[in-house]
Formats: sequence, C-alpha cells, structure tokens
Amino acid sequence: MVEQFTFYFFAALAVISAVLVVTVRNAVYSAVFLITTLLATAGIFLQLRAEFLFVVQIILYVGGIMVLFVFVVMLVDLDVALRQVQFNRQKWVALLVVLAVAGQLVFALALGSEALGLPAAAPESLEPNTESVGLRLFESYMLPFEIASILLLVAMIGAVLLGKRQKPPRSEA
Amino acid sequence: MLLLEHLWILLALPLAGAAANGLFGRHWSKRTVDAVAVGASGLAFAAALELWREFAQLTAAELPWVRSYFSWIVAGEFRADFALQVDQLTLVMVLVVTGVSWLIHIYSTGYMAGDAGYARFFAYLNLFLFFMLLLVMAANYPLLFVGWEGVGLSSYLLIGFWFLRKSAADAGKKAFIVNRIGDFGFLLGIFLLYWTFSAADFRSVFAAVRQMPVETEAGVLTAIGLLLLAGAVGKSAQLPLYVWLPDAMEGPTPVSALIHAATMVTAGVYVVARSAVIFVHAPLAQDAVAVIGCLTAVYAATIGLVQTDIKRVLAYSTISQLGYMFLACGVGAFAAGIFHLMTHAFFKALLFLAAGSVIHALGGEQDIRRMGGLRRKIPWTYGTMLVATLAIAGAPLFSGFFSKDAILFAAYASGQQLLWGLGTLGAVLTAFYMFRLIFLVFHGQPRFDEQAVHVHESPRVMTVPLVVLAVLSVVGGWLAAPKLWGGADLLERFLTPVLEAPAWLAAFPAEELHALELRLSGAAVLAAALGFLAAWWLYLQQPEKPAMLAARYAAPYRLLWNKYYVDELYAAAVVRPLLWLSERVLWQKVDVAVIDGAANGAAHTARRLGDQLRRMQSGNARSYAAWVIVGAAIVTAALVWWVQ
Amino acid sequence: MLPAATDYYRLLPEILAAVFGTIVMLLEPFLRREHKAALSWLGMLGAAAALGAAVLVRSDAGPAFFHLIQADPFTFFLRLLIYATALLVMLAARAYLDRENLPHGEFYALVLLGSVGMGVMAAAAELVTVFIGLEISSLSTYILASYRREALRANESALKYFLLGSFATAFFLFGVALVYGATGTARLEQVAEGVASVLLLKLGLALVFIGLAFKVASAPFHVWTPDVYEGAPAPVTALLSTAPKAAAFAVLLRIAGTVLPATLLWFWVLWGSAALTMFVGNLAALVQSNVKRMLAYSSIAHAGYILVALAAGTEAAYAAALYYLAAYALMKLGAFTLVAHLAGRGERRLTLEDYAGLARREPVVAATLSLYLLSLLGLPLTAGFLGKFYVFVAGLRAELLGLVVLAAVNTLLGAYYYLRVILYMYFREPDPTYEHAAREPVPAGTGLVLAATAAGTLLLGIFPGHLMRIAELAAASFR
Amino acid sequence: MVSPSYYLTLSAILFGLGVIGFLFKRNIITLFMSIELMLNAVNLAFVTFSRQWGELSGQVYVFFVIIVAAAEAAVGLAIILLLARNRQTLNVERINLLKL
Repeated sequence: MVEQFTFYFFAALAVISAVLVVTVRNAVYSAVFLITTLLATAGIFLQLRAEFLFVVQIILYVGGIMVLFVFVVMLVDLDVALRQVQFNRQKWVALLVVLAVAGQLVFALALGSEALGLPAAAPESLEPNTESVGLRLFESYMLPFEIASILLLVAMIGAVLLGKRQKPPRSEA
Repeated sequence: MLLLEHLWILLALPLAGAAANGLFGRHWSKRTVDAVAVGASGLAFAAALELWREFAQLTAAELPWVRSYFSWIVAGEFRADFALQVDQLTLVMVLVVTGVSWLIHIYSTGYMAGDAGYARFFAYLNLFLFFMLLLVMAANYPLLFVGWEGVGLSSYLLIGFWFLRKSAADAGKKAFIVNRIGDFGFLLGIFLLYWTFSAADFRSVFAAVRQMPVETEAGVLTAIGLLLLAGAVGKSAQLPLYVWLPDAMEGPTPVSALIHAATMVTAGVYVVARSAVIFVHAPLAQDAVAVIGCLTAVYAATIGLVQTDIKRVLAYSTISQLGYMFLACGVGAFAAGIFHLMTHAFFKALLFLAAGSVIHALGGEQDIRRMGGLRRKIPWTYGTMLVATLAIAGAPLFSGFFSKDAILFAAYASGQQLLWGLGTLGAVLTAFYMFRLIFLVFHGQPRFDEQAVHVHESPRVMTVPLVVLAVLSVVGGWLAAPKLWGGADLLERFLTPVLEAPAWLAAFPAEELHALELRLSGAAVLAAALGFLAAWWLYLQQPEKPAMLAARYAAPYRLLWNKYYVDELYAAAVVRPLLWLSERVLWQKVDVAVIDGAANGAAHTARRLGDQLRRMQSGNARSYAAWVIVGAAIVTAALVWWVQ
Repeated sequence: MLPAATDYYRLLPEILAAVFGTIVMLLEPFLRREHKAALSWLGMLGAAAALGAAVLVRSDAGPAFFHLIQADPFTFFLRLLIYATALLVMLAARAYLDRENLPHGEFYALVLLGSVGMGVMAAAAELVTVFIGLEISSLSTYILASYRREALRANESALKYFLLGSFATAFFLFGVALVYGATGTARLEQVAEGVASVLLLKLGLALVFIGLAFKVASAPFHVWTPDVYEGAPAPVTALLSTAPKAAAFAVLLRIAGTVLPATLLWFWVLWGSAALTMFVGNLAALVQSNVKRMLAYSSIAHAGYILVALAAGTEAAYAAALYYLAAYALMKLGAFTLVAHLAGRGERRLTLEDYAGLARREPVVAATLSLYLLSLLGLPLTAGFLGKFYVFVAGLRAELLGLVVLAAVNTLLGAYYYLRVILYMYFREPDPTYEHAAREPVPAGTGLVLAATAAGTLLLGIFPGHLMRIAELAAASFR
Repeated sequence: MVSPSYYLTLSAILFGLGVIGFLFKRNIITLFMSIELMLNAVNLAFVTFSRQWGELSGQVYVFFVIIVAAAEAAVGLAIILLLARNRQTLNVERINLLKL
C-alpha cells in the first residue's frame, strides 16, 4: 500500500514536471522542472532498490549536469522572448507521428510482466547492493569503466577547445 | 611463340602509348607525339600480324588458346581470371581493329594537326585501342565487360573532345548514359550466366550450353541471350537505343571513323557472335536478334534518305549496316555477320575519312546542301569515296557486295523470306542515299562561295590511308567470296570452328544452293542498280525534283527529317519525368517544403515558396528529427507488429 | 577476478591509439606554436602503431574482458580499415590545418581517440560497450565537425550533428534497455539464448536498428548527413563519411551475424531501407551543384548498396559488405581530400563552376578526381566496380533479384551526376569573368594521401583477391 | 508490490515526452534537455529490468549512461555556447545556413 502510494506520487511528479519541461516557455523553468523529474526518478530508483544510483542521480545528474545546464542558460541570455510552443497543422502531423511511436512503446510496455514473460522479482533479490555494484564495476565491467575515461578526456578536450576565447567571428559569405 | 605466350604485349603497347602521351605529351613536339601514338598502334598491328603467323602453327586441339595472367575476381567458388584468349574470331577482330586503327592514327596526324589538344587526342585514341583489344581478347565475360565499359569511356572522352562546343559535351554524355542502359542489361546477363553455370569464362560456359537442349520455349538461355542482346543493342546502336550514335558525330571525324563506324560499335555484333552457342540454343533470343537487326537496317536507312549533314548520313548508314550484321547473326549466319563487320570496317572507315577530307577541304563545312562539284578539286578523295560507295551499295565484285549477299542469302535460305525482303529494300535505300551523297557532294554545280572557300586536296598523310582503305574495300570481299564467284569461302571456313554453322545449310542440296545463290545475287544487283538509278535521276537529271517531292509529301518528309521524333519521344518519356521527379518532388517538395520550411529565401525556388513556408514554421534540425521519428514509427510498427 | 594480460593484449590496438592520443595532448602545451604541426607525426605514429598491433594480435583471436570484447578476424578487418583511415586523415589534415590556421594538437588527439571508440565498436560483443564506443566516436566527431570555430557553417554542422546524433543515440539506448529487459543480458552471444519476451526483444531490436541506421545514414534517418558533411571541415568530412560509418556497419553486421532473431527480424527493414536509401541518395544528388554536398548524397547512396548486402544476409554477402566498405573508404577519402585541397582557404570554392576547366589547369588532379568518381560510379577496373559486383552477386545468390535490379537502376542514376563533375572538369571552360584562385601546388601530405587512395582504388579494382580473402575470413567469424 | 509494467509505462511516457520536447521546442538548450529526459527514461527502464531479473548489470549500465550524459553535456553545451556567440541566437529555426 505504501509502496503503491510512493510510486504514484513519484510517477505523477515525474510526468507532470516532464510535461512542464516541454510546455513552459522560459528555458530556466524548463531546467528546473527537468531537475524535478530527475529527482522524482531518483525516488523511484530508491524504491527499485538502486541506492547507489539514487545517490549518483542526485549528485551527478542533478548536482552536476543540470547545474551546468542552468549555468549555460543564464550565461547565454538570448532570445528571451522565444515563444516556445506553438501548434499548427504541421505540428499536429508531427505530434501524431510521435504518438505513434510513443504509443507503441507504451502499449508494449504496459502489457504487464506476465504478458512480457519477465521473471517475477524476488523482493529480497537486490538487497542493499552498493558494494556489489561497485564490485561489478571493477570486475566484469572494468573495460567500459576504463574506456569511459577516454570519453571524458575527449569531452574535456572538446569543451576547452570550443570554449576558448577567440577572435571575433568572421562573417561568412 | 613469343606473342602466344605473352598475349598481354598486344594490350601493353597501346596502353603505354596512351600513358606516355597522356602524361608527357603536352611537353613534347608534335613529331614525338606522332611517333609515340602511331608507333604504338603500328606496333600493335605488327604484333597482330605476328600473332597470326604464330597462330597458324597451332593445332585444332590447342584452341581456344587461353593464357591466364593472374586471378582477378575470386569470391567463394566464383573465379574470373585476367585471362586472354585467341581463336579464329579473336584473330579476325584483332587484325581488323589494329589495322584500321593504325591507318586512322596516321590519318589523324594530318587531320588533327594544329589542334590544341593534340597529345590528349592521341592519348585517348590509344586508350581506346587498348580497351578494344581487351574486349576482343578477353577470355571471360567479366573481363570482356571491362573492355566494354572502357571503350565506352574512351568514346565518351573522344566525342566530347571539342568540349567548347556544348553540343559535343552533351553528345558525349548522352552516349555514355544511353550505353549505360544497355550495359545494365549486359551486366544482368553476366550475372544470370554465372548464376546458371557457376562460371563466366567462355570455355566452360559454352561447353555447358552445348550440353543443354535447344530451348523451344523461353528459358534461362533465352533470358541470358536477351540480356546480352540488350547490351549489344546499346553498344551497336540498334533500335531502340540507337539515338546516341548520330549525336556522337560531334567528335572529330577520325574518331567517328574508328570508333563509331569501324570498331567499337561492332562490339555488339562481336558479343553476339562470340555467344553464338547461347543464341543457337535459344532460338527465341536469336529471332529477336534477327528482327531487331532487320528493322534497324531499314529504319535507319529511311532516316538516312533525307539527312543533310554529311556525317549524319554516314552515321545512319552505320546504324543500318550494323543492322545487317545483327540480321546475319539472327538467322544463324554468324560468319557472314563477321564478314560484313570486316568489310564494313574497311569501307565505312574509308567513307568517314573521305568525308573528313571533304570537310577539311571546305574548311569545316558539313552540310551537303552547301557542297557540290568537288569532283575535280579533290580527285583522290572523290575516287576513294566513290570506291567505298560502290562497296557499300553492293556493286558487283566490290567487298560489300559479297558480304551483304551472304547475309541476304542466309536470311532467305533460313526461311525468313520477309526478313530477306526487308533487307533487300534496305539495300535499295542504301544505294540511293549513298549515291545521293556522292552526287550532291561531288557532282553538279558548287553551292558554296568559291571565292571565300579555298578548296584544297588533303595532305599525303591523309590521302594515303584513304587509298589503302580503298584497295581493301575492293579486294576485302574476296577473302570470303563464295565458290559461285570463284572464291573459296576462306573466312567462313576459317571461322567455322568457333561459330556454329547454320542448321538450315545442311538441308540444302548443293546444286539447289547454287541456283538460289545466283538468283538472289541477281536480285541484290538489281536492288543496288535501282537505288543508284533513282539517285541519279533525282539528283543529277532532275535536280529540282527532290524539293518538289519533299513539298508534295511534306508529312512523311518531316517525319524522316525529324528522325521519327524519337529524341523528342525519349526526352518526354524518360528524361523529363526523371528530372521532374528529382527537381520538383525531391528537391522542392521534400527538401524545400518539408525539411526546410523556414527557409528565408536562399535558393530561387525557396524564395517562391518562402511566404507559404514561413507560415508553416518548420525549423531545420527539428524537421530532421521529425523524419527520424517518422522512420522510427515505420520501423517499429513493421518490426513489432508486422513481422512474426 | 581481474582481467588477465591476454585481455589487454587483445585490445592492444585501441590501447596504443589511446596512449598516443593522450601523449599528443600532454605534449601539446609544451611545444612552441611553430612546432605544433610536428604532432602530426606523433599522431600518425599512433595510428601506425595501432595498425601494427592489429596485425600482431591477429593470430590471437578470442574474447576478452569477460566477453565484452571479441578479437576475431572481423575485428581485425575493421581495425585495419579504421586505423588506416585515421592515418590518412591525419596525413591529409596537416596542410589543411596550416592553411586554415587551426590548432594542430587537438585535431590529432581527437582523431586518435575517436578511432579508439570506433575500434571498440568494431570489437565489442556487448551492447553497452558498443554504446560507450559509439559515444566516444560520436563526441570526438561532434567536436571535429565544429573545428573551424569561427566558421558559421561548421558550427551549424556540429550543432545539427550533435543534437540529432544524441537524439538517435537515445533511441539506440532505449533499444539496448529493452533487449536487456527481454533477455536479462546485453552480451550478444547470450541474447539469442534466454529470450523471455519476444515482444520486448522485437521492440528493442527495432530501436537498436534505428540508432544504428542513423549512424550509417540510411533513409529515412539520413537527413542530417548532407548538412553535416557540407558544413564540417573537409578532412573531417572525409573521416565522418568513412570510419564511423564503417564502425556502425560493423555493429550492424555483428548483431545480424550473432543474434539470429535480429537477422530474421531485420530482413524486410533492411530491404526497404536499402532501396529507399539508394534512391534518396542518388536522386537528391542529381540536382546538387555543390560538389561537397553532392558527395555527401552520394555517400548516402553508397550506404544503400551496403545495406543490400546486409539484407542478403549470407556469409558471402557480409564479405561483400566489408569489401565494399574498404573500397568505399578509399574513394571517399580521396575525393574529400581533393575537395578540401581545391576548395582553397576558407573552403570557398566548392561549386561545379569552380571545377570548370580544371583538367586544363591541373590535369593530374583532375585525372585523380575522375578516377575516384568513376570508381564511385562503378566502372570496371576500379575498386567501386568490384564492390558493387560482389554485392550484386551476393544479392542474387540470396534470391534478392528485385533489390539487385533496383541497385542496378541506381548505378545508372549515379552515372549522371558523377559524370557531370567530370564533364565540368574536362569539357567546360570557366566563365571568363570567373576569378581563378592562385594555383596552389598539392601539399606533400595531401599528395601522398591522394597517391595512396588512387593506387588503392586501382589496385583493389585489378587485384581484389587478397583483400577479399581477408574479408571472407572476417565474415566467417560469425559462424 | 507494484507491477514492473507500471515502471516501464512510466519510462515510455517520459521517453515520449522527451521526443515531443525535441520536436516542439525552439530553444536549443531545451532541445538538449529533452534528450536528457529521454536518457532518464532509459535509465528507469534499465533499473526496472535489473530489479526484475535480480541482476545488477542493469544498474551498472545506468551508471555508464549517466557518465555519457555528463560528457555529452560538456561537449554539447560547448557547441551551443560557441554557436550562441557566433550567431547571437539560440533559436533552432534560425540555424539554417546549410540546406537543400
């Protein structure tokens, strides 16, 4: 019962804020609502016995990435008056197609675990597991972990290279 | 046995010439370029003669003589080596190709003198020779296809040689693209061949085909035959893919002589003859060859009746004569087809070179309505061209007489009297338009400004090849003259081991055969005489008549004059829809309208649509994302709900 | 349990490339401005070392890192392709970077590190490892695309590439999640074994396909390609159109080869996508007047031909696809390198008009470009012809007559626009008012790349046997 | 005990909303945020499956996805900043020099 309640609470929070991310006009608000969605998802992670990810989601995702987003939004204070959502005929078509995709996903995933043939989860199967996640990470998934460092190196080079101050832009014909 | 072991030498000679002139020719003097180009082709001809000598020493068991140099395509069990082959058919082709091409190289040193792209011209010409030799010497279909595409490419380069003329560049492109349509069929034919026989070299394929029964109904051999025919039709400019050849006359005249008369365009005939075994086992495909050939022969001849550009008349004549060769192959007389190929190479090359000499003499004039009376001014040209005309018209004892006779005889004797009738009609037309040409160009009063144009005979380097070709045009026929005329059927007997002898031949008793031969020869002579007399009467006796006739029969005249409107038809039916699809639908609708809704007037079209598009408010990256989503919807729907 | 020495050994090429990439970045700050170009030697050395390592570890085939990586002949083939491409791109880029006054060190580092990502993709036998490789390769190419920082077109190209690329990656990732959900594993070998939910697996594979189809630019997921290729600096375009595409095809091939359900499931989608891709690429290329953009559309069309081989799905077809990838990489590398050279400072000369009369001004350059174009067109004696030939034969063997006919029709369409460029170079004089660029000699590095690719194009066209054997061995890895 | 299909449905809805955001927003940064939304949905699916199979790999994958998201954010925002500086706009519809 409690479980149900918390799920609905977080799910509703996540969906409502996600809808707001898409509908509000100001980018800063979008970022804030995105953060809310991420936090709500973190709550669901906790419910799904992913304590480690719960922490990572909050510290890394919300604390790192999203702050970076907000920072950039503030930094580039252009086109403030950009109207964000505006529907017309063409957009209805686009919306229709999106719904065709999303509808398929929702339909397939909403069938339930029996229909999907997923194994029934034993409630205790994933008891406090931060340590085991860590072990996995450094044993069987050591390779992706190591090459992820290359990914970060690339990102670093890129950010520095592109972010460096430069000559004023040359207009192009 | 140097050359038999090292067949590649024959190919290497022109290739080296092409490379040398192509890379360094610009820095060399004309004399050096001449020496390299003429030397390369001359040596190739000499090598061909030596090859002939060596070939004569081979025994029948050693044929076909195949030398494989390295394995070229290997994929699983599929193999195609870089292998060259010599047999009787190859030898005839090699001799004709190298011989005629050598003469034309010599001629070109005079004709092209002073042209800005002199070295480039010879580089292309040598390159062409290389590919042509590769085509006739290849021992398997894929390698043959290499030569096939290669000659197409060099012909494209040579047609567009004078690229400052837009028409020349367009003609080059047209030639290449029309040929690609045929090539497409040809390639499919090769695939099908390989699919059926798991091999693509001539020896194994033909051995396998010989084991198969003759297909009375359409089967795989028929399909292969028809696909190969599609390729041959493209390359040899037969109905309905002939449209590129008349336009190809935009190239320099020696090119027209070499590529578009004597050699490359006969590649289609060569392929049909080479695949004789396949066609004999697929009578339906063979009938198609005969019908297409015969129709083309008459059709092109009718167009030739009214053309006024000297080279175009010859171009349609070439198409028509190629039709005869196809007719021969179609009725099973492959040897007769090759015979006509050879004699045609002589007299048609001569006609083009002589025409080039006329054009040269008149300072670039090509319209026969502005010629006339040149007989005495350029006697060598006149004499040689007259010889060639007699040969093509089928005057008795000239080369064309024997070869065309052989074809018409075969058509009749094989029981296709209708084809024979049409062929004979074509012969009348041939004699008519050829003598019309002679009379309009060389007889009558000059119709050009004699003050402005200084008519002069061509230099020795140009007239000597003319004379040599004229001699060949006269005596070439005796190589295969039938017994009836005191000949010995040399060529036919030479070729018999490679080419299937026609089945109907055995059915005839010898005496009946001779009687028939005599009667048909008489008919052919009559046909030629009829054509000659008509031309003589219309263009020498009653010079005002043609215009009257044209006026009285305006509609048919216009139809012929406009070449049955085929170019227009193709443009309307094929080219325009394609361009329309690409420009209107894909470019304007999809790209401009859908993908690029917010385009603020960049391209011309975008500007026109601008207003409407701005209202659509579609942005770029997002429209792209929309396409991704559309694709995603289709892919997921297809995979998840449709595929089981 | 920690990875053993053999694990590292089997990943040696990637490790070496990564080490060299890092060294380039470490050295960069300590070099004086005029010496920085020398880093190209280090970069090329890195690629060469990776190539050498690939050959070295070839004999030691097998899984590594707990079956996340599979070092087999297939991996070997792609490593050759990827690192050779990286080497040539770096060789050609040096003169370009000098001309455009761009920093050297980062470029070589990014190319090397990016090729590490592609190498990982080619070797990966597990979807999440594929994903990380994909991201490394994507991120470095995003950055490279906007390498000309002040050029608006390059910015825009990078932005579109980045946004759409990340968008498509999200689909790929969702697919991976669903495959994981359906089978409880992301290791390809085990995916086929324990399928709990067919529906989830189908959906997952569909989404995985979408993500990869985006990367190989198959229609309708190709829309980003022309813009990105046109806007990116030309040497980067050369890279973009070859190595990452090959890596993405490698993943498609490996999934199709190892996961039986995928082979069956994808068939019709591959079929349709191949047909659509060929037509879209070729038809759109017909109306282009910008050579770089035309080549971009042409590379879409070529992806279509490769998809034909994938649809055929036999071992011979996979070998044909690999051969085609190699041949295609050679011609596209050469063509884009030449376009980069001819475009001149600031990449201003890119239209057909700029190519008018080129044959007269620079006959060797024009002849080389013609060679690439003829090979792209599929003329015999070039690599392109044999690529098509193998693909068509494989298609026919797999009874895909319809698709092969469509492909053949497309080669006809292709003839038109490739020839148009040749037509301009050989048969057209530039407008008299046209302002010629000062004739620049071909820089040594560029010249070397052109010589290598042109020779390769011819060599593969005349002696395809050797490479084809390697490709056949590679295709046999999935048995 | 909440059925896994609830979690998965939530994930699909969030993914769909991300797609909608990508298609309908104009500000490039919000476009990018929509992608984050999609990745978040993927993470939710991974965690759900991980729990369902009683197998921890799924959680490890999420960790990787978050790392990738971080790297992507760094590069992406750098590209966006560069563009904003050069073009003085963040409106995706005005980024249209390359077309046709």
